[in-house]
Amino acid sequence: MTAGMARNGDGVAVPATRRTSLWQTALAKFARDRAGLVGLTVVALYLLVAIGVWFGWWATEWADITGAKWAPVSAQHWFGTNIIGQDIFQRGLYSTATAFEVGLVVAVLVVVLGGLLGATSGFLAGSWVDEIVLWTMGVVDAVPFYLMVAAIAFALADYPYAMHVAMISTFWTTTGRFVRGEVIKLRGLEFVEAARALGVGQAAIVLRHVLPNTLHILLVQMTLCFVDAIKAEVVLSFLGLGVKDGMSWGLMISESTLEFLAGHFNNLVAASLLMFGLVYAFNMFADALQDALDPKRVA
Amino acid sequence: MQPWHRRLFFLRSIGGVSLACAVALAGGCGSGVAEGPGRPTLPGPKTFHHSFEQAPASLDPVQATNIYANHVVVNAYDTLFAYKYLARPYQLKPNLAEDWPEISPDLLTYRIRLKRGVRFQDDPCFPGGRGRELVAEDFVYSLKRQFDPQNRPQGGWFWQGRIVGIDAWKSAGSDYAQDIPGLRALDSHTLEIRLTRPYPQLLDTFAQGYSAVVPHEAVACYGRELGTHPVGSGPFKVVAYDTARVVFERHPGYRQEPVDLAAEGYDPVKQRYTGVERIAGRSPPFVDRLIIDFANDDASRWNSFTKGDEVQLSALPPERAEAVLASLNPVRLQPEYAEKYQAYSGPEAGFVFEVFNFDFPDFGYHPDPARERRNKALRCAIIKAFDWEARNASWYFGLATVFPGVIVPVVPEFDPALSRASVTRDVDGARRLLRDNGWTAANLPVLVYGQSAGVKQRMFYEQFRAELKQIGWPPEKVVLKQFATFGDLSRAWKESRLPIVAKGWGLDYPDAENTLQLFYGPNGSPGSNDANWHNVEFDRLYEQAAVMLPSPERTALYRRMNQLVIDDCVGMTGLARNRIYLWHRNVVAMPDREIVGGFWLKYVDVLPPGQSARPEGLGATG
Amino acid sequence: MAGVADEPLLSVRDLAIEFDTLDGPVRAVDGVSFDLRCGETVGLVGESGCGKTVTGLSLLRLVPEPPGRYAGGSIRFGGRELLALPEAELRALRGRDVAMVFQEPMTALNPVFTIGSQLTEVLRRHRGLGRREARVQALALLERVHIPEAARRLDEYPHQLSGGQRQRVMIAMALSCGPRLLVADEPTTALDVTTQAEVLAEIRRLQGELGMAMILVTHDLGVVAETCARAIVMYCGVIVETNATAALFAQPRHPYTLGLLQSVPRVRETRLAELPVIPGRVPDLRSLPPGCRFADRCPRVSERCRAEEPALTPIAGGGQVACHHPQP
Amino acid sequence: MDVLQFALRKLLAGVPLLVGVTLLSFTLMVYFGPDKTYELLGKNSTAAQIAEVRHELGYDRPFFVRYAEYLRELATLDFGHSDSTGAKVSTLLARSIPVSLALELPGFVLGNLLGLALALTAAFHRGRWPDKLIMGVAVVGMSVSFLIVIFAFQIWFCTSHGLNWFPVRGWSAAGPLDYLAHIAVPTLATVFVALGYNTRFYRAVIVEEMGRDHVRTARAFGTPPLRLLWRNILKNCAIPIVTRVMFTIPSIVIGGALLIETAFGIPGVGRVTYEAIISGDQPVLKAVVGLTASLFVLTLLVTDILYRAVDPRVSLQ
Repeated sequence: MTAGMARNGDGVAVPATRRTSLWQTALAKFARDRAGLVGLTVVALYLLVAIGVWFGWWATEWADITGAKWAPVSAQHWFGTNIIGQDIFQRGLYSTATAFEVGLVVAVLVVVLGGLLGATSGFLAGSWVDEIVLWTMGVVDAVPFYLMVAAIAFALADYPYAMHVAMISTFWTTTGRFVRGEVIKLRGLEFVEAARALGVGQAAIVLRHVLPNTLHILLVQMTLCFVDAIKAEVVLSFLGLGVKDGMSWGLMISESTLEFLAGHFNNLVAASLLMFGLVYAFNMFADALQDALDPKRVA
Repeated sequence: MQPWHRRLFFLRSIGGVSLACAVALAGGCGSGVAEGPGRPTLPGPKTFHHSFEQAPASLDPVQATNIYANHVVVNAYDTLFAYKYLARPYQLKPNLAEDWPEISPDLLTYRIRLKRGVRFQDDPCFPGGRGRELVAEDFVYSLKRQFDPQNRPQGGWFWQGRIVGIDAWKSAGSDYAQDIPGLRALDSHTLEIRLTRPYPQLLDTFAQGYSAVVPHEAVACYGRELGTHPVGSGPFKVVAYDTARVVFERHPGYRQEPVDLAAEGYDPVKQRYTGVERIAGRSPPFVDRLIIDFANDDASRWNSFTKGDEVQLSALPPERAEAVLASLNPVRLQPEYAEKYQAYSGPEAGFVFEVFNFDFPDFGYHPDPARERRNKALRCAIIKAFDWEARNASWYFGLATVFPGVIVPVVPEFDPALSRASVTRDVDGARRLLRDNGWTAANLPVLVYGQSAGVKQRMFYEQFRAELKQIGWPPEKVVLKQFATFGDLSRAWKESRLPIVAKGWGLDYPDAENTLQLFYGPNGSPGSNDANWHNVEFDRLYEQAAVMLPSPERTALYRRMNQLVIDDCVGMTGLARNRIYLWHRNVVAMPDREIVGGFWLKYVDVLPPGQSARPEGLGATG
Repeated sequence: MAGVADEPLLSVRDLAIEFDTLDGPVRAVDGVSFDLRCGETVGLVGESGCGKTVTGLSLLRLVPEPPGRYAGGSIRFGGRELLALPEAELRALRGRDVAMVFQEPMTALNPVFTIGSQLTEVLRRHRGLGRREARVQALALLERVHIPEAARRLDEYPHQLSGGQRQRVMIAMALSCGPRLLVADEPTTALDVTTQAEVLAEIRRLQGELGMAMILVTHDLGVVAETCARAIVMYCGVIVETNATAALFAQPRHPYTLGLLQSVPRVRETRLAELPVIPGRVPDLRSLPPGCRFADRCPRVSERCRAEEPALTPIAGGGQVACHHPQP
Repeated sequence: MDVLQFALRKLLAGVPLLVGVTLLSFTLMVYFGPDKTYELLGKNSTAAQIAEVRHELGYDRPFFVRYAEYLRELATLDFGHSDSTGAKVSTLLARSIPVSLALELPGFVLGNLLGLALALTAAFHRGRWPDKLIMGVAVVGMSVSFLIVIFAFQIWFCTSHGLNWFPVRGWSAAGPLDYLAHIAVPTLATVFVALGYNTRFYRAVIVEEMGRDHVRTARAFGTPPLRLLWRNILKNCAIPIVTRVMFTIPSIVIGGALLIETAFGIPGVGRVTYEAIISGDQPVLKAVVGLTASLFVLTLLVTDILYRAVDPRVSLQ
């Protein structure tokens, strides 16, 4: 067979080459995606703002009453002030940090939880462990999202991270299902068989051989989760189930509902724009990432 | 039940007061639909479309716990007494009762005669579907329902320990076949009520939805669903009810009682602009259909109101005050609004206040007297830091009244001359107090501020935290704790789990006793004394005043008690909102839901669109 | 139709097809020219990626656009310029005058319709048959390609058939309207060896019976040897050699053709391990060397090869080769 | 017959799921859920009264007794009376579910059809400007918060600050015009927000299907575009489309549209549910959650049967 020449050099080391080539081509693809790069740059700017908030470089007076009620936009108050005289610009900046905190915590934990459970159940597909994980996913998915989140938020009463817990416990199933499917594909591959033949333990196989090969899925899921978490925060905070401590765009938007009638939209506009900017940029970034990491996608 | 009722009085028996029951036959009942002189022929039913900011949970009178439920209940049902439509200050008048009761000299026995010919609304629960006549036994039955736990009643505390034998009846298992000695129907139209001790506010309690008269047939027929399917003898019959709105239709069999404006307390100088003179001599209700929307969001309610063809009467959202009002006192609209709307402004019958919980050794009572003194300084400093005027400006747009103490402006005992020091912000004074008593940023306690969920509540907290920061209280030591439901917050109060309790209180009747009982020692948690404040002198004065009829002596006692609350820095108090109602010009109404409750709704009339109820020559505003 | 009597059925001239990639346009087919007469069979041979499949697809103008693009040249079929033909006329032509058989019988048929439905659809569209007639014809077609229990198969779905049967269905579909040209793109690659031989025999037989011209796109020189009168060898988007099959096999002139021939396993003579293989890799189409595209792998490479791209020139014995140093 | 057998087997397989969902929701929403006691107390209450109310609400009974009771209620579909209004839960749901359906179906159908149409347009012009424009706008739609859309549309369409064309709140389906007027803005908001997601989803599915070999085969046999679209693309996309559509149904029927219903004051099941949550009305909560779970299991079953209807490769085994 003539096609043999292309296969030269390929050996048992399938995962290594596959991985490097996947990440290398992904990086190359991503580097050429203008929208993705712009998105990433904007996200990085937001992250810088968040870091500044965490280190106390700016937005330190977000909780203070620094002006009159509903002061207009001015050099001192870039977005004006709110109903009790707090600076909306500072609150908007401060909320950026909250958004990253919520987005990152939720995205990372969702990916960890979904990745571990999905990989375990995929690797042991057909066993009782798999059955239990699948059952859990089914149960979680069968309860409408807002009901579930509200219930968890209430059940955890005044636990400050109730919202995070609620989001994580509902979001992980999507990642779990993806990873499970991929792992079922992977576990039939030769390198896993080889590792098994060498007597490597199951946990080690999952952690060292299988999970790393699902990294591209995890990364994409993480970006999607990040965006979902930020958007869900807005709605949950509006419903009074959201951020307990500090300030967030969701709180600002719900705060703004107190001001519509009086014709003041500064809070709404500030929070909406800031949030839209981050979410839009992140969506562009996530899209580019997906394109880059999906071997099937051709630009 | 209040422990405070029980402690004071011994059961006293009274001799029966023989009464000649001269029974006046009520005028022809039944079919009449009031055809007032100016009643226009409208296509379709004449409709009044009203709006509330909240939906009542249940329409069962035993659960008529808030003004929203009360509004619906008193229009679907009847009460023995009611508040006069137009009289200010508020005055009672007989409603189902034919006249004022006969009261024994020791103030312990009341004999009340009911009007004849009052009929329940037609409903399938009655034999033949036709509403039968309301009799005295119905009232006895209805009040018993407040003492039957199966109904989950919420108004029993008005009569618990006060009506002879009512508690025993409940502990014996709430058997409706058993009689209550202090609550009897002497004949079909005469009631006798015997009290364990004088209860000056008794007749007020009979003007509450809680005491509205329910026919036992309806309870038998609908059971728990009575809460969504009222069957009463009131001016309107509920035809549809859900969480978004309630729709009433006129009760065609409602008794004919032509309006006597003078008897309703009409003040031509202040009230003529409403056009209520148009209803004189006619029998309510005047509209065929009454719709009340429940919309807890001001914006959509206001939008609906200003659209023109939806809600016709709405409270003015404070946010719109600047745009709509030309002046507050007297209330006057900007010209473009005055062309379209009428307005009325009045103080709420209630107030908002925040008290410290003395159960918490960090703020209240402490085994160490020195620490207790320092705690008082702490409380007084917080009170000085608290900015009522900022609260008023931010949230009530300056439309509220800030007043010292706990006697609210709407009651006759209010003292306008009281010193305002306790509601005046004094940052320097607060800092000095803290410094002089050894309080520093390091040793100040953590203040947990409990609130129900909601962005407004959250902003209250932010405002409070920022104000405390200005007297040197570290912001991280002011912690918000929001409760998902009002029930959970209420539970925290009743279990004495919050160091500071911020709440509002709506008056049940126009008497300062109703707010002073909030500080009566035996009313501590789970009672209404959320501060768990125990002051010997206060308690003694309270017990003394509770059995007194209104008098200057009683007012003096009330005011002394008020001063005690202020002097011990029990809390930040208080603020009474002013409600401003706006309504379309073709609506004839004097809307005031304070105290009057829902009784005003049956007097509302609606003119054809484009017409104005406002009498000629009054000018556009005023 | 018609045209001058000696005009070829198909005439491809300087065909160039580009694909847009992240690194800019890439020429998958770069100046390909060949003719095909009625009834003639030609094999289009090369490694994967050499442009043979794209060339095959272009004959029905099926190259996906975008990312593909016809960058130049012409394809004349039956006297008409396909690259200028409106879409509606193209549709009338596809399946009726030019038919195609694809490589993957597993996926080339629509999985949610029955075999009968898919066959009759073509018959009804191109031959204007009624529902019943079309079904009769479809049955006849299936029998013609030797599908057992043809009547039952008509109501079955593709997934219920074996790979070989599906490919026969494909062939039946392709032949249903009596096309003048059949493009068969690796029709047997996905099948097992026995089925390969059967299907190939079927194609040969039918081609002979119907007298249609055929282009067989394949990487397998053995298949070409058995089926085609003439072979065209492609490398990196260009034709490097073309000749009558017998001549090509007897005397390959391009070093690449030679390499290909040497790598064909002759089962009885050579064991697989000893199979000679052309050293080196196919160059990246995105960065082709300036001279001959095969230079880097060529045992006979010279300075000239690296500087100047050889043109396709006639050689003795009837063929053409693009090489500065053809094999003697 | 095999469909019936299959259905029964599937239903049986749904039992563990049902148990799981009810147990989870019961634990979270009922056992740890909000306490209604303190909302049912009068202004002045005593410890004895608190105990009385707790007993009336059944809070003093053990966990598993209450859970078993719940299962019994679910099995008999008799959820008793609301703790808030005293209304029969079945009446409450029978009244509010049709409202939610009437409110949401137009938006749901429109959002999916429009999404499909846009996705087809984009997919057929893949890589060219219509695709880029549609997908760009879709991402914008996905990046705007639903809340903001609701507020903006409400202010714009329903108030005198904007066009003031439609009622700002309330619900009426007295006549077709009345009905249309009340659902117009909610539908618009729903469609606006759903469109981005739908378009992207459908485009991805269609693009994937368009790249399949059988599509190329069909083109090679001269299939006209519309026929290609129907026979080769849509019919083959049916599984992901059916999945997406079907799994939205339980949340529409029972979940309602909480935000829309709250903002527009529509007495649908979403609002009923949310009010039940925040007031701790456990009978209503139990009914909603139990019914959702049952509906979910039912949806799984119907979806599986539908799969077979749309794809001959799927067999009922």
